[in-house]
Amino acid sequence: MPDIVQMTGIRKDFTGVRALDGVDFTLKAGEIHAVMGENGAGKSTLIKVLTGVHAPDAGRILLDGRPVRFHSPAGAQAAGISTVYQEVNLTDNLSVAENLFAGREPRLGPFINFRAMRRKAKALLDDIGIDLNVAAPLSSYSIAMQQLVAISRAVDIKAKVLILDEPTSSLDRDEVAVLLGVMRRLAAEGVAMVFISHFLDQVYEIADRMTVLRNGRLIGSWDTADLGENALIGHMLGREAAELEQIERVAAAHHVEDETPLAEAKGLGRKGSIAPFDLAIRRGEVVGLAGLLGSGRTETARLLAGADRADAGTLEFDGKRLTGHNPRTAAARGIAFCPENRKTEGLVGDLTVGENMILAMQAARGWARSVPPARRERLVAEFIAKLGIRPADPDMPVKNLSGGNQQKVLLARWLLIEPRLLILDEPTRGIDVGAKADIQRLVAELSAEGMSVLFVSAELDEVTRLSDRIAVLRDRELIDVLETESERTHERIVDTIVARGGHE
Amino acid sequence: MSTVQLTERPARSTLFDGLSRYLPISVTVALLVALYLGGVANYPNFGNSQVVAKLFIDNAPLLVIAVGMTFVILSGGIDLSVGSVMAFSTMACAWLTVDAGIAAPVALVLVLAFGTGWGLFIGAVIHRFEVQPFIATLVGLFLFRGLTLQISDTDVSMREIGFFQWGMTHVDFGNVREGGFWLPYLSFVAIAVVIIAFAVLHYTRFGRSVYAVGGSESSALLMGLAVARTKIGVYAVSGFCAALAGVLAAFATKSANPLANVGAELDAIAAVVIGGTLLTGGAGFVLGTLAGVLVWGLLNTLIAFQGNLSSWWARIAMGVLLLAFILLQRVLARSGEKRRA
Amino acid sequence: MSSNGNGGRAALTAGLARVRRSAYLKRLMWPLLVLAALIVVNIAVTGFDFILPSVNDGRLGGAFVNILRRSAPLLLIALGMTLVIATKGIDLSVGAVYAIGAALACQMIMESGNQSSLGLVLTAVALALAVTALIGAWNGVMVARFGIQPIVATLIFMIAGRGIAQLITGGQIPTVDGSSPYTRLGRGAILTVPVPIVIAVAVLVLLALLTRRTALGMLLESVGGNPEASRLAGIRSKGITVLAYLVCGLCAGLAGLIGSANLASADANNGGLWIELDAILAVVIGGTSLLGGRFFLLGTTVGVAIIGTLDDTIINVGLSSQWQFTAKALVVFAVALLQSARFRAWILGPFTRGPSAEAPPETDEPKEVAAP
Amino acid sequence: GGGDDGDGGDGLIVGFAQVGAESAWRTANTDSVKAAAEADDRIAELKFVDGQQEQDRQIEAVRNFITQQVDVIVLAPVVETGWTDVLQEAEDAGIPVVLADRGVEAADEDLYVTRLGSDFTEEGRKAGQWTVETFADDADGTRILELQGTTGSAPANDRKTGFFEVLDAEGLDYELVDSQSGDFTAENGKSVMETFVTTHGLDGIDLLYAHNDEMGLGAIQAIEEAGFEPGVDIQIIIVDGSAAGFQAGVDGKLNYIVECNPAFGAQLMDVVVQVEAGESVEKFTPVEEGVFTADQFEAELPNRQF
Ligand SMILES: Nc1ncnc2c1ncn2[C@@H]1O[C@H](COP(=O)(O)OP(=O)(O)OP(=O)(O)O)[C@@H](O)[C@H]1O
Ligand SMILES: Nc1ncnc2c1ncn2[C@@H]1O[C@H](COP(=O)(O)OP(=O)(O)OP(=O)(O)O)[C@@H](O)[C@H]1O
Ligand SMILES: [Mg+2]
Ligand SMILES: [Mg+2]
Repeated sequence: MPDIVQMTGIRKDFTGVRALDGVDFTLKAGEIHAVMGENGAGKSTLIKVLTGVHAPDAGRILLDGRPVRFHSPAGAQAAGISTVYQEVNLTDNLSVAENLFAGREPRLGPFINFRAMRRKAKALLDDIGIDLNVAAPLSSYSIAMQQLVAISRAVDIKAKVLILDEPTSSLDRDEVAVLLGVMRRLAAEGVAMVFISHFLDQVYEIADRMTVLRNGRLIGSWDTADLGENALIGHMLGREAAELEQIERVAAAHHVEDETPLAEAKGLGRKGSIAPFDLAIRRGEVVGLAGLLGSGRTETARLLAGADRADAGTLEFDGKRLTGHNPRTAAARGIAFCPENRKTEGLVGDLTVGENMILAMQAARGWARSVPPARRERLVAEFIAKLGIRPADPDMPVKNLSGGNQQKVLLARWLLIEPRLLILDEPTRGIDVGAKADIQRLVAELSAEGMSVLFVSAELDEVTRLSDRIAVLRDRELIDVLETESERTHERIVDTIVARGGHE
Repeated sequence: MSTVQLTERPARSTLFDGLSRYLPISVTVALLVALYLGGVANYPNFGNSQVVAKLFIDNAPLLVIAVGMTFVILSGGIDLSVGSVMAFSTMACAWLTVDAGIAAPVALVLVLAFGTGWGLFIGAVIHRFEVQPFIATLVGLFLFRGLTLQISDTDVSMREIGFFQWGMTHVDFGNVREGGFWLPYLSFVAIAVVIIAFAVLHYTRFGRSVYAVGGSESSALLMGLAVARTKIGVYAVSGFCAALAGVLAAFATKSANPLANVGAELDAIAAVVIGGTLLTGGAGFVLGTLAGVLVWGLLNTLIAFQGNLSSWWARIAMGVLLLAFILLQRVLARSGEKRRA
Repeated sequence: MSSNGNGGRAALTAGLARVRRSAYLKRLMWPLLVLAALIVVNIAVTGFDFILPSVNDGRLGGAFVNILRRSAPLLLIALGMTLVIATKGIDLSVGAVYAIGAALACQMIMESGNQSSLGLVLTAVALALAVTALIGAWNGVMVARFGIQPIVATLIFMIAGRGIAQLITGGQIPTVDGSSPYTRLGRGAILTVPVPIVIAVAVLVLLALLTRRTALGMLLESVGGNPEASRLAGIRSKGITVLAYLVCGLCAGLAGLIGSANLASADANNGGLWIELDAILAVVIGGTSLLGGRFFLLGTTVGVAIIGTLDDTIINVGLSSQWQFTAKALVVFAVALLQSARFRAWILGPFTRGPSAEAPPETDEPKEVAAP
Repeated sequence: GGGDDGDGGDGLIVGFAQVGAESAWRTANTDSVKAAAEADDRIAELKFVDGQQEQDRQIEAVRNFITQQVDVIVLAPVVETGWTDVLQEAEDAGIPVVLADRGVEAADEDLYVTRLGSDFTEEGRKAGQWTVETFADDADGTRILELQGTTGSAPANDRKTGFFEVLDAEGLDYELVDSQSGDFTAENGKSVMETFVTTHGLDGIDLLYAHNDEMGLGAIQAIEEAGFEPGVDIQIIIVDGSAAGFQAGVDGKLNYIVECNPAFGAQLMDVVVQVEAGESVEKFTPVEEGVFTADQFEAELPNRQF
């Protein structure tokens, strides 16, 4: 097979960080090539260098054997490289259809033909298997849907190279299946693809070859068939495979002794986002929320966290009914909330890692009582170490961190205040295997120490493994709570959801 | 083909999807009408159709710069140079025709080209060197006021140039003395600018990328849109509009005054924002800007008809009316959103 | 990755912090360079007397000291504006609030019988400051509570404010006796240092301490950088926003007092006219982005010094009034371009080797008063 | 005529498009006009609009008066040019226009009935005349500092022109050491003067010519604070003549005042009534304005109204 893309000796420095150091990368026609590595290994940077977002500090890029140097993604796109970047990069003030066709709208003379555009958008989404109102603003859909829209856009550009940087991070099984189907079809049509994902099963299912990066350096490239899972993890993390044994086994075996609920929602609901529901979370218990995309998990979490105002029902915490529940009072009572969209709702990009971590604690103390510098430095250093945040520099603006490390900073912010109820909405999204295991272990440990956790994840495995009880949602309604161990299985959850379906 | 069909209802109900973003502007228009009716009820002669026509005569240049400003603000920028560029353009018309003796149509083209060129230049500086728009265009505000004063520090008359008679030539609608009204050609130019701007913003690729860039510049870049062209383009549009407004002012008064239009950029920004466009970019309508300019003009007309306010009470009244308007707009739009939620 | 010992890491961190702090100085370098250039031009034209302070009447004088003294009101306003801009806001009403503060105090003192009574002056000053703080808070409430865009919210007082000031003075220009203690606010000296300079520096230090020794600065930057994230982190973002506007109003009022005390009169119509533009300009020259987030009080101070010196330079160099605007435009343009890393790279591009003509984006912006 | 279409009973409805409220002089002028209209039985209502120093707003105001069908329009134009169309509209609507204070370009002379006001060039000439007389024997040449009004404004331009016209015509040996705009405000007057003092020093400077009171008063403070004696170390001329200006004169801090009289309200109302009645009036009626030397300040001070 001919090489479509050939990158040699790529180096990229950011202030204080060498993100890529002499990396070689080759993409062959028609192959699906996975780029693997820990958070911050340099995967996204490699993509951005290839597509002209960043200029490389050294190295050559050949496209179809000819040297190229793009100055913007538009240039790369024109040359046949279509990309879905890691964070959803669409403009949510425009409609779905406009986002799909921005820059290449069907036109009538100088004017955009909106009717044709909507029709084409509909057809495109249909083809991929998504049913949306294409005239609605993109902002009215969940992140997962937005991600699918971004993918559809990239696919429709009909490029010879398609790059997908963690496209599946917020998708659940069905959606992933849809995506992988599309990828296979494109591969058959001869499109070369770069696929970045932290889900090893997906990678093994779809990729022909793998390239592993670590710390900005190339570790090697292998055919998928030649590289076992443990060996891959070993290459990624640079640790011995034996060390990693326990990663899959998380200590979920603990018992909830205290039966009195720490938090109890009764008929809590909000018009237009989630139907009134009852849910109790006991001390030291991990409650998982399972459901399909858009089923209302986020909304449930937000209501409990006080991020949104409920318009029905009551919420009791520690036996007391909460009135005027909002993020501030919630934090004061020990309810912590890591929102699902870290870029827009979680982090303050311009502030440093340390400042972002200290934010909730400082908010609770009020502005006048600043956290003493010594204590602050100690805490920040402690959590940077504990969560393995890299680079371990508390003074780095958080926006310069890789996605996974940003997630850890957000988590650290809330762990710092030692909450009693920790609400995690997709905390493991975009996190590498090692870190994911770290976070899962952390959740297990925290709950063993008596902290209650509400855990939302698109990965059913993760939810079933960690949770003591699982609330199942569908169509913005809480339809069941699975209590016993035997109930908390993958199949049972799927059955519950399907059983309530009926129509479709 | 996949077998699963993924579906999701948008968070907002579909019936209103298309309409929801028109809510702020509908509220603005409704309040505008209410304001007008209030004037009619309270002041004799306010119902005279010329009162409405007058809004399009006296505010024609403001309307034009506000339209240009709408492009810039929608893209997430701001242009403080418009007032000075406008004054400079009027002065340049006078200078080219009266002093340099260049044929008026040629002068007009030169002035418009210069305004556009300035916009291109400052847009390029903003984009290429990542200079904050506020400061880059503030340079324009100072620079063109200075250049205007250097051309002439007194007012200059252009009445001898026959060409400039064109702008105030009337078209009468009905008998002006009996309830009809008249509009000069320059009002039609302003209205045409609004219509063209509307078409460009909503129905062309350039227009949509203005919204996209305003929504998120980095996303637009990563989506492969022509961000540079768009960002530079909006300043060119604004520069053109400012120059055109200057030309309209030349038509309107057939004179140039070095101190004209001081603070016009703020009037324009105010009109745009009152019209519901978000200063952060990405959301708003050029028709909202039209409404904003009309609100601005109508408030001034109301105060003029009241006629017994001292200078300071007139200012206070303007502030209070504006406040009431904005609060109402805000409250109505909010409760409208809630009702639909 | 974890090979670094703990001690090594601490040293590394400290080293990085030092690098960052000097990076901040580097950001300040360009505005400082322009300031220095302006001063050199003045010295070249008028001799070293320009920079050397002289003492007369027990008060420091001399051209440069005079510039600083005259810039004090602008500095006060620009400092308040810095905080507002840090919250992603803007305050257009400061000029009008300046006029209201000045009008209130002067009118009250003028109308009373005994202008030299210290009690009266203090009451007038307190009243004026209270009213201007209230106006600032009102602006803040409009922005934070009613969600009105800052530019419109403050536009209301920009329009109405001068009307209120004129209402207070009846359209006249109230004058205060030169003997009244009030005028000391503008003309007096403490240990030979002119009072306006003392006040402005005191406010600068106070705000720097207030924002950097407490958590206020960080919370402000957080609210400005990402309001929604700040809300979810439990920050009272509304309260903080209101506070920023309140301080801004207070600063504008104080500036009005100093300005009017200097003249012993209050001009409701022209006092502080267009000062909002100069203030915003100073803030931006000083490196604070209008998009909110990081703010730099020291940078603002340098910006004010540039603007103040510029006005004098035009006169000293002997340019006519017509040149005032043009010269200002050119200097501001120079500062803006020099501050742009991209521009510097573009200009210096041909002189530097290496493949990367593109400068790394200026991403790290450490805060100015780093906690030790 | 006779107010037949007015609805305010038997008096006239007059629309007054004022420049703005930019100075104490202007406010005094507005007050004078309003008070005169109030006191005058022949005037039913005075509609007042503040143009905030912008021609656009004034044009708008005049159009509004036309729509409101007032009997007479009084316009104090902020600039001279650019009034043709709107004045024509007034004429078409049959509403007579009286100019107050400033004038419009000569070509529009047919479009207004009469003008009542000051002559800024003449004021400049008066100041120039005094300068020529005072410094005629100055052997080493007269060194002059000038504080101009707002750059580009009519009073600033005309007061400058008139002043130097006389100086040149009379052949005075003078040097204009520096001339900067103080924007008609005390604040800028003071700060520009401070800079003058540090740049040029005051030794050897003979005269300061300030285009209005406020700038002059600001400059006086700057001179005092620099340790000089205004009126003695440097002679000072101001234009306008407010009470504060005269007070400074009484205190010996300035030497010559050229009056620019804002209090022509009563005179204006007479003209308005005459015009409405169709009586013939002079095309230009100057407002009575004096000049005052040091020995007259004390006596004149009590007469000052603003
Ligand atoms: N704009 C930037 N400025 C400074 N440093 C950056 C920037 N972008 C990335 N980095 C740094 O470069 C390194 C590589 O980041 P990159 O985003 O490529 O990681 P990644 O492999 O995609 O990780 P993840 O799996 O978490 O997405 C990280 O240390 C990151 O902090
Ligand atoms: N802040 C919000 N404002 C309005 N609508 C929202 C908001 N957040 C989510 N929604 C909408 O509410 C619906 C429920 O989405 P939600 O995010 O709760 O689902 P989810 O089960 O958490 O799915 P996901 O996998 O996307 O996290 C979606 O249609 C989503 O678009
Ligand atoms: Mg990445
Ligand atoms: Mg969710």
